[in-house]
Amino acid sequence: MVHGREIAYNSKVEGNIILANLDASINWMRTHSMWPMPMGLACCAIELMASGGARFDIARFGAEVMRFSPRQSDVLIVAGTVTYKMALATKRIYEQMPDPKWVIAMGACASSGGMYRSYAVLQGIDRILPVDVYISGCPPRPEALLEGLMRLQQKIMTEKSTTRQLVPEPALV
Amino acid sequence: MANTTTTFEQPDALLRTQQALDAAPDVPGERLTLNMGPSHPSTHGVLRIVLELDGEVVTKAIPDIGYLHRGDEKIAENMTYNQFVPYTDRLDYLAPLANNVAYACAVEKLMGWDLPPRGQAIRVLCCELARISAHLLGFGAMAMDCGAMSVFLYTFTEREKLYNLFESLTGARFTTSYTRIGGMTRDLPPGWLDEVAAFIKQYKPQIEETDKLLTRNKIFIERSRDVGVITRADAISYGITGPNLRGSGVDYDVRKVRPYLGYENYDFDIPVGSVGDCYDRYLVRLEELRQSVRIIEQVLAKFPEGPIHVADTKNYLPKKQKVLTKMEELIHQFILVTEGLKAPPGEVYFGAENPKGELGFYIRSRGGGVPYRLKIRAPSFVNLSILDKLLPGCMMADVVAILGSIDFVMGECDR
Amino acid sequence: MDPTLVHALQHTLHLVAQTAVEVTPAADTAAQVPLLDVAFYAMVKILIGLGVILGTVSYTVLAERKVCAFMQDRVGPNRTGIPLTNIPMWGLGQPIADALKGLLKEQFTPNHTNRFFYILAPMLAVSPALITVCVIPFASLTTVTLPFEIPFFGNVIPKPGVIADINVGPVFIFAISSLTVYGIVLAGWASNSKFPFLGGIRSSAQMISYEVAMGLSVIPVFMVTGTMNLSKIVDYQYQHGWLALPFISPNPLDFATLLPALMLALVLIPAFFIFLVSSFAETNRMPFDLPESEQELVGGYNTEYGGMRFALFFLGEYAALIMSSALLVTLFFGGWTLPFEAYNNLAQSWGIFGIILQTLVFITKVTGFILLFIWVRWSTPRFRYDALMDLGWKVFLPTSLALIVVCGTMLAGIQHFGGGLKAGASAKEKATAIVADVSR
Amino acid sequence: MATTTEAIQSLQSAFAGKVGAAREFRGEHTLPVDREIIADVALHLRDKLGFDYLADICSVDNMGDEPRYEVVYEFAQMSAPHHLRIIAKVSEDEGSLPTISHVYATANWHEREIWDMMGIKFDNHPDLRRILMWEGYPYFPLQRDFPLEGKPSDTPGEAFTRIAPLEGGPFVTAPAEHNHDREPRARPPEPV
Repeated sequence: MVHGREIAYNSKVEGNIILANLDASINWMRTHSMWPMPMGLACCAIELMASGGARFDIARFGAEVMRFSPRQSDVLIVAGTVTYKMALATKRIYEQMPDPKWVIAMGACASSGGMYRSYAVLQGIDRILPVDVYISGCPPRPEALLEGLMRLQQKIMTEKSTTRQLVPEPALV
Repeated sequence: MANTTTTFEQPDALLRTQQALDAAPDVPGERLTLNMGPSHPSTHGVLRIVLELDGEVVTKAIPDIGYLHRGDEKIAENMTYNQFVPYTDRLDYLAPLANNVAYACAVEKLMGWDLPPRGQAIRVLCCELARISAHLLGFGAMAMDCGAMSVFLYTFTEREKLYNLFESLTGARFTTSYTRIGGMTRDLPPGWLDEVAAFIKQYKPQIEETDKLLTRNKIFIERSRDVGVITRADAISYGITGPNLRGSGVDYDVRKVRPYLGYENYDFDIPVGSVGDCYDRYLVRLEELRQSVRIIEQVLAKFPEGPIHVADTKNYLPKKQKVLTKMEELIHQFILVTEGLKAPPGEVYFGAENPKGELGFYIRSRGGGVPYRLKIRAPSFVNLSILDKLLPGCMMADVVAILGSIDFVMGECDR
Repeated sequence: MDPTLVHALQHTLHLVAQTAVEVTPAADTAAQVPLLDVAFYAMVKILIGLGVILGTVSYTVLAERKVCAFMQDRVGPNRTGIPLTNIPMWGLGQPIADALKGLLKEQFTPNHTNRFFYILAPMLAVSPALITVCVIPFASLTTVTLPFEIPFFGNVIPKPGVIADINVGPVFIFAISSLTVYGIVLAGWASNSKFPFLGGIRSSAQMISYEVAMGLSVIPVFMVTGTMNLSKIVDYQYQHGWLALPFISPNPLDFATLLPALMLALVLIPAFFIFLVSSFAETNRMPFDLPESEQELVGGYNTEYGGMRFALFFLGEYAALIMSSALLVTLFFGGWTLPFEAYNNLAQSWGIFGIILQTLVFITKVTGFILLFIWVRWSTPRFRYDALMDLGWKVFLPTSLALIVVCGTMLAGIQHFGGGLKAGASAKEKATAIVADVSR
Repeated sequence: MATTTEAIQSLQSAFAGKVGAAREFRGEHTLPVDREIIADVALHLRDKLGFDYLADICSVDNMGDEPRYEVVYEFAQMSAPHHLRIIAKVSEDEGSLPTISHVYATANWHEREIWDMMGIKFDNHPDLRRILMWEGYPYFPLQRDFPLEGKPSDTPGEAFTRIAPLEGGPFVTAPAEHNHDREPRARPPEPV
């Protein structure tokens, strides 16, 4: 990366300015074009659909392009209980998404296992995927999902878009 | 030289082709094995079907379920009866109120309780509103599977109005947990019945709109008619219930055969199909919407006054006001909450007519506040078991139409 | 490489080379335009055309999202406005964000794919639709002179309303646009994955069968107009009324021209419908979007594509949609013309500004058809594969064949019984003209 | 179309000695039968007595009792409100009973579920595979000695399980016969 390295008179400042602008513009388009991969697993999926419906309309954020192919999506919205039987499939879908990619854990079950402390339920997808935004609720209201989406937008705005985001993936627990 | 006659067997062309086909080795690669799910847009959650395709035609289908198995039955064994109510929300998450009611009724049957008329009326209202909500999503999703996206959005708009009603009734849009064993969490909020009446009034023309959008649509009919036919005998043998059974022409409805909650007092019809194809199932659902509206109108017309919960003060929570001011009630509440109600030993099975079919709870009690065994007879689980018989012979596009018309919920199927 | 492909390409190149340097034989100033100028203005027109098409594509996508939102009582994208700001601007920045995001996504090539064809397929899918732009007449062909000087080049533009005025316009379009299927089939095959494979198979069957009906259904148009040159077809429609709406002609009350036009409309309107529906099938639009049917095949042929390569498929699909609309307008709805003489001669009176105005009218007409495509997409269910093939082979093919016969009979009848009725040239003259045009 | 009491009498006479005494609770009749004759009983109920609808099959683990398992069949009629529950006991050693999936097709999946969850086998079942858990999962979760929080397992490439953390919640109540000296508490995970 250029910034932090002397090239000319004080390229540190200039480089940073250029990169900051580049960052800002790249982040701008990333935030405004987040195509979700709706991983509708359980109850939360219905609220995910509701947020695509007329009353909440996730389309306002340009995020109604629900691509069911992971290769075409940017945000993995894990909506629902991830069981152990489903866990590796979820992880595989995450792996099939091209970078840069983000994960929203929608609802209590996806975040922490929720009310299902049992032999069959993965206790939170953060045990297998790096999660960017957790949304509380069982299931979260669509407003909460939209709030989560906006928080993710804020998060992306602060990212260094020119460097590859290497999030340490949690080891399989 | 003696004449010898040799008879050559000359089978007809069709037979020859068939014989040649039979004799040919089954080349791997001729058939395509397609893994549909567990993450696929039209498997309504996490159903997985392993399809074997010959071109576009399905030759073999192996459904694989369990991707949403959360261990509800095991959890139930570790909880008091009331603690389990929230888990019933998440069975058929398109109609949580109906699940709450079915579960509460099952435990009440174990306790030998009968709800007072007002409580029953509230529950009937809950059940029928939940049925409308579930069927709306049911055929909305079926239309979407056939490609008609907008219908789904229209039905969802209606569901949002229902969510408003649920929210003012129970405090939650979706996961209502409204019933308690022997009653409800709270009485109706003031003016709620008028809201329901207003909803019903504006909703009736909406049914007709959906009717207009789909019922006579040439493409929709072509997609659903004579597709996925479940014969009457099959439907009974596979134990299919709900609109899927009635679509095949069997007029079995738990509300009529084994009435509960005073359903025998209401006047409603059971729509039945004639063929058992996807179109029939769709029509049955559409008609059930109208019948639900009819029931709701009757409930609203003579809504009873009085208590909403059972009179068994030993086992039912005291009023919150009294808990906060009186010693006995406080202790009573503490014991009830920590130990659960005192159920007698015994076993009951209670089936309720839910939107997807007969939702049954089998409860084995050894006494005390915790069920020894609680088995959920999930209609979606049973309805899906016919898939491996239903799908072969269909085309790839029919698979999604059939899945849409069976209208299953994996939360309930896998439990 | 496929010999037909090579042949088609060779033929195309030949035609383009022929027409790009060809000067209108009509007696106007065009004959004096130097070859260098012709090439220069052809280049300018190509660049402007490409720019317009690419811009239209991205805003067609936005229009689709907005119209669909409108149909479903929603708002649609409305947060994304001016880049780098939070000014919403009714979501007009959405296509910019989507396109740039796609550009900067990881270009991932799955390991199990056939790498060469996997990368080639999106290019094949997008280019045919863009190539076909060059023969669509979007304004008058009258030579205009720019009101200002251009350095190094003259300021006389020959044939400003079309990039290449070739005599086999529709055939050229069919030839090129049928190459789109290669992109889709290759995408399905090279992905080496099952859903794309099924999508590729479906699309090859679908597009090839509907091409037949599509090609046959425009033959009545050639028979009536007596030419296969798209700008001449437009001229004919200006004089005799639009083919699908015969009342819209400069003199709608002239019984002598209206009567044959009305009779011919009996043939041309069914032909128009067949052509319209086949366009839906050719562009893989609902209710015929079987190759990518989202609910069955996840994403169909493009399931394994992400980032910019997927965006290229998207681009190709919408470019094809725009081209189909443009072709529909040109063939059946009078192209850029309106039934007013003053408007049609704007090129003479206003020069380049007249051309721009005519182009805007053309774009407006095309937009109408784009909206029709979008409207249909969000209101119908999807066909099933076998029903689709039945419709193509059992309904459209015989009907369009019958229409050709009926049309020929009618033309002969009109010529025989109403020699005075100005139904265009005689059938024999027309046939000779077509043959001469094609063989040139 | 026999009523429930008629059906009980008919069964008792047809399978004399192998059918126990019927009991009634909350208007429901329960009839214990020997496990070997369950398929014949099902056939009899469907063909002779008109119980065309098998609502459910459930399994109960009475750990500590002998025989350990019970399989509970809910027979009903589609056209009349009659309902009969048949119970067959299976001991841990025998561990299997005849399938009735050839009589009622719906039993196929129910029996698979019982095998999956409780570990009771069904003889001659056409396709006795795990249904809710995956092939290779080593435990039967609904057995009483299987803890709620699960046990770790690993089927490489397919799935894995870990122990769910139960300390600090959820506050689940341990089931017991005597429940006066009991209050909600966290159950620490058992050492594996």
